[in-house]
Amino acid sequence: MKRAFPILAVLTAVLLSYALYQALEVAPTEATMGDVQRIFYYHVPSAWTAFLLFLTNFVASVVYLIRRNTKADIVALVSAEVGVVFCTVVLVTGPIWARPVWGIWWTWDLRLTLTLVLWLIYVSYLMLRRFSSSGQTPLMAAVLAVFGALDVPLVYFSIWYFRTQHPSPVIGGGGSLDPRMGRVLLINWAAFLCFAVLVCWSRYRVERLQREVEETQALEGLLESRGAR
Amino acid sequence: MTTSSLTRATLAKDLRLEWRSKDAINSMLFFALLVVVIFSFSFNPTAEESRQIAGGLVWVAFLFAAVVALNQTWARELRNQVLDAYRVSPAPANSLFLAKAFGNFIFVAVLEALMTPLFIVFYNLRALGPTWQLPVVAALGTWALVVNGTFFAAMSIRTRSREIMLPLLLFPISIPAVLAMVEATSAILSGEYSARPWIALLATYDVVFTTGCLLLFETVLDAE
Amino acid sequence: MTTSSLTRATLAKDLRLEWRSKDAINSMLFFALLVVVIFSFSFNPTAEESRQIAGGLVWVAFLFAAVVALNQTWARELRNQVLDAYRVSPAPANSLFLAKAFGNFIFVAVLEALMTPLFIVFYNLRALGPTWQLPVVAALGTWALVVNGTFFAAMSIRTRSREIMLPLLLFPISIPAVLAMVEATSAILSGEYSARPWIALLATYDVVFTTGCLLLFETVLDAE
Amino acid sequence: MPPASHTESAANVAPIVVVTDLIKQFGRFAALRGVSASFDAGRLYAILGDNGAGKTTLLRSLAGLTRPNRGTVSMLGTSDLRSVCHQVGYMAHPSLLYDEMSGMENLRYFARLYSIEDNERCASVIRAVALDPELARPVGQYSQGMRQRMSLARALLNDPKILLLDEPFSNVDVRSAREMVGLLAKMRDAGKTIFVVTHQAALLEGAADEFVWMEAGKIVSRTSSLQPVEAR
Amino acid sequence: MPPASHTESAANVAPIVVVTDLIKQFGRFAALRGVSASFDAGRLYAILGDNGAGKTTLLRSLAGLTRPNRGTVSMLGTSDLRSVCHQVGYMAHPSLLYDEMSGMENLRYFARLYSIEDNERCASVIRAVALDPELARPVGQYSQGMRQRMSLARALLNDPKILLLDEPFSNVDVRSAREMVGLLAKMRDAGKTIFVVTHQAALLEGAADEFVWMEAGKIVSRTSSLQPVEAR
Ligand code: HEM
Ligand SMILES: Nc1ncnc2c1ncn2[C@@H]1O[C@H](COP(=O)(O)OP(=O)(O)OP(=O)(O)O)[C@@H](O)[C@H]1O
Ligand SMILES: Nc1ncnc2c1ncn2[C@@H]1O[C@H](COP(=O)(O)OP(=O)(O)OP(=O)(O)O)[C@@H](O)[C@H]1O
Ligand SMILES: [Mg+2]
Ligand SMILES: [Mg+2]
Repeated sequence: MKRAFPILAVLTAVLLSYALYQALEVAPTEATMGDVQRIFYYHVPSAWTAFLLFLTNFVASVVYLIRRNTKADIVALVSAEVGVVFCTVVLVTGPIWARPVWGIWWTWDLRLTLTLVLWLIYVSYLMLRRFSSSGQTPLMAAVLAVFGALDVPLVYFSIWYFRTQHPSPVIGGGGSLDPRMGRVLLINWAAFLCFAVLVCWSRYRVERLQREVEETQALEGLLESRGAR
Repeated sequence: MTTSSLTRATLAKDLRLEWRSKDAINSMLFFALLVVVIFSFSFNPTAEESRQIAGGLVWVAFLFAAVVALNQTWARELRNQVLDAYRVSPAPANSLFLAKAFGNFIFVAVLEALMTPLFIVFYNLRALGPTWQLPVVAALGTWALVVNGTFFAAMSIRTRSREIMLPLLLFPISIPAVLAMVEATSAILSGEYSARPWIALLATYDVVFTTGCLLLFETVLDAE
Repeated sequence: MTTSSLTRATLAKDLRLEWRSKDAINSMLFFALLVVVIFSFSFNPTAEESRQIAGGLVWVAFLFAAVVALNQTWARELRNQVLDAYRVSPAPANSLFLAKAFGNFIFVAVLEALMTPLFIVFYNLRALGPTWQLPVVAALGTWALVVNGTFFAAMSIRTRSREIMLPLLLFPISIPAVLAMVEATSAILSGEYSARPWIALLATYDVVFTTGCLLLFETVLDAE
Repeated sequence: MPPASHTESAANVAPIVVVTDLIKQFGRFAALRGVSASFDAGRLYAILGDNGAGKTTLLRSLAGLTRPNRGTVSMLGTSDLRSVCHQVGYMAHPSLLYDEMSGMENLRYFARLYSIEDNERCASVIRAVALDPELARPVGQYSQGMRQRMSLARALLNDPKILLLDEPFSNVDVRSAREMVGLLAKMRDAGKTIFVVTHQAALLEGAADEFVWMEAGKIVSRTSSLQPVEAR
Repeated sequence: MPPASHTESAANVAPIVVVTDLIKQFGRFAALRGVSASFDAGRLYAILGDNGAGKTTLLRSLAGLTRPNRGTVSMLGTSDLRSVCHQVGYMAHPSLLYDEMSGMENLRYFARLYSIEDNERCASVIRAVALDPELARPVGQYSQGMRQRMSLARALLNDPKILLLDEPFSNVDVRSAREMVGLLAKMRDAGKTIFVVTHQAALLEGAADEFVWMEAGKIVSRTSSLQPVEAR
């Protein structure tokens, strides 16, 4: 296991640079949108990675609720953290792309809104973890994660209705994808996924170490043994 | 003793105490009145425009008033740590939850009953769609706000700066419900399209989250 | 020690408790974002009508933020009866009042500063009148909300039985301020008429009620 | 500890409360650092120790209010504390009462939580702690000592087998405290197991069967009389 | 009462605290029913009595927190209590501390209310009650007894001439309570006037100059030693 970490690190570095090269040089320039379209290779893999991480968070939270297993809690925490980062990337690259292509920064389109709501839910999840003062933070967080997951399909349907009633201006994409673009997209996704796993893994190790240190400090009374002298 | 009779006992106790002190209802009422007045000042309603926006207006007022009430839900149980007395007793957690949720439902419903005539007068509202659907939407929507609100209020009492924590937890999860409430109300008021899909969505939301709350409340209550 | 330096000490204490870390500012930012998002779900920002009532919308959002803040103003002083420690000390009552009012003002002002850009983006707002007057109106209006709110919140913790009077009391008193805030904002946004008389009214209101509160607060505090 | 060959009744053979290796951590501070002990039925235990020794934390763990990070608590033969909670009474530092209701109203409400429909039971526990069941004043206006007694009344409401009392005598006047001790001794004689955390150990001299001394999150000694250790 | 011809210093000639015919009514119930007494400077008074006797109400009237319905309170020669409040220290049942701040932060804030700029003063009163000024934990996480001491520290902060303490020893462990009594006695010897409401009168035996017995809202007797009345 210990050996696997540096191997993964090297693999990620290689994949990322290869993917960058592919995205900027190899992939064909899109006919109507031009070079701006290359943001696509970051936009879409980020979205997929974020969704995958949120799914991981949900599974880990359920496991925690059933087993009360610290490892599951740490997995839930780090996947939410990294997921929010990738989701933010989507929310930033999207408008950057939208401005030149659609002429507006934002529209209440289904996919956009869903992404925004997901981001809101998981930011509130992280806030709860931050603010929770009790020793039961993991429990509360797991409960909130389950609620968030229950909410996602409902959000999807509500916005779907909403949109059919008030159709929004322009929706790009659709149509068929050039197979060369598809290949580059997959390479980028693989690279992002490796990167996400790498970050999660190191966060996981740090978090576990921190908790162990805290426990030993408490038991040995390293800081101070008693309040009253 | 069954859950339902315990729920009734707790609810009766809460209503009695609230009736004596009138904490929550006062701040809610005040807030809601101000909202109505602000809107009536800021917007010279011609009937057509007001009807399009009234659904949103009414529900935003209710949502925020509900947050004010929900924030106080557990305050009484925290003073003198009475909650611990509940936790050491064999009474099921869910009957406490239901009592609190029903209590909040009653508060918010009373508030709505008081404010609706005001809105109708100020905005000269008249439903062009099927009017009988309005109370259904109101009941389903209020329950949607209240059931999650009660639950998250119970979670936020375990956190620092709990007053601001409640909206932070509640709003993201409530987005589909708010959307459904607003759209259903607008649909009924304007009569342009059917409110049924929105009502179905609200009902689904209520069922899903009521189940979720009942399943998980014990866990939240027993966290210290 | 002078009143002002004591006010500063109390204010610093409150701010420290509120803002132990950057958490608070993060949570306020997030809160502001949520409020704006909820508003845009409730009032479709692309609709022309929403933009017309934007002045009212903004003030409702601010009012909500203010209510969240005001509700917890005195809660901290009541736990463990810390207020008694203040009352037995030689510190003047008004410095406590001013500290609380300033604290609330800062809280609400920060939220306003965070929410305004969001509103501008989502509702595509642009002032047609003199823009520089907007911050003036915001500051005066916020102070009007906050100074009375702080005072009445203090009263409500002291009086038990007369509480039912509170909203009824505060409500008529606040109406001129609310009217002035909304009208001034609409005037500036639309550029159709001058906001000056409204600003003058707001300023007068602020002066009158700040004086009134300062004169009467000691009485309120010392009532047991 | 008495030898296990103490065959009066089946209940008395096995210890009624067993804690093993309890650890409770608050952030970077451990309030309990490995507490192991077993307690027999029908005895009155006084739990003593300096401020911050972890007495309250131990009691809360027994009541199931605090979940220890490690270790187990078993009461009445089961470690599912929830299933035996109707046999346990708990009294804490704070009153666990609604300030806005009168004593009787409070108890009537709590009685329903224990499925007790009988108002006479509420009145009788109030009388047992020497208060007046008719007192209409809300509990928030009681004097400190009256509130303390009403809180004890709440803990006695369900006629529990195991009583966990956190400083029941603090703020209570001497005469009433003696009466309370008498009441507790009588209850012990009726077969209940009682844990009393207190700083007024002298009050329990003669009444308590065993004194349990805690220090820095551990039980450091258990003695059957007060003298030897108090002299330290 | 000692004769007034007790001419040590000017301050000692006139009584430092005089209450005349104090009546305090809560609705239909009178907590104080005509209390008249005078207390001399530089003495330690223990105020004893059953629960609900009115001790806390009396102390709150002296502190100016409760306005009596009838009668007057005069302290340090004036009946404008507000004007002498910087010479009075008051410790209550509740801690009067912010749970969210550490002990030192609390005291630093209260020091400013008394125009004390000196942080060393705060640290020294914390040390005087045997706590650690460096303790970063918020007061809400202190154990009950630690909180009680911190509360005493707050009352001592402004180095008051008159100290009003409401049950300072409750929840404090025996050893520390003895230390506290020692501290109070030392302060009395330094010329302070101290009123201690307590139910643990035995702790003050030897230290208190006078025991003031209250019953049902009245002072029923004042004795210089504990024995004669405790036997009743
Ligand atoms: C403004 C903010 C935007 C957000 C939040 C956003 C969000 C997302 C998300 C979450 C996905 C992945 C979901 C899926 O695969 O079904 C996605 C995919 C995609 N986005 Fe965006 N997007 C934004 C703007 C844009 C713009 C301006 C364009 C181009 C005109 C665009 C084009 C695409 C395309 C082509 C895909 C992949 C299509 C597919 O797999 O179905 N997006 N976007
Ligand atoms: N919620 C908490 N968070 C952090 N520390 C805590 C918490 N509760 C208790 N502690 C700490 O744990 C230690 C033990 O506390 P506990 O209340 O059990 O002591 P105790 O023996 O009951 O003392 P006392 O006699 O003063 O009541 C104390 O140092 C206290 O500060
Ligand atoms: N705010 C109040 N409203 C109504 N009655 C009150 C109020 N405060 C105190 N009392 C009543 O006044 C009486 C005296 O109360 P006080 O707190 O002075 O007693 P005490 O001598 O301090 O008792 P203890 O030793 O229990 O603290 C009690 O019967 C109490 O119920
Ligand atoms: Mg304790
Ligand atoms: Mg008292």
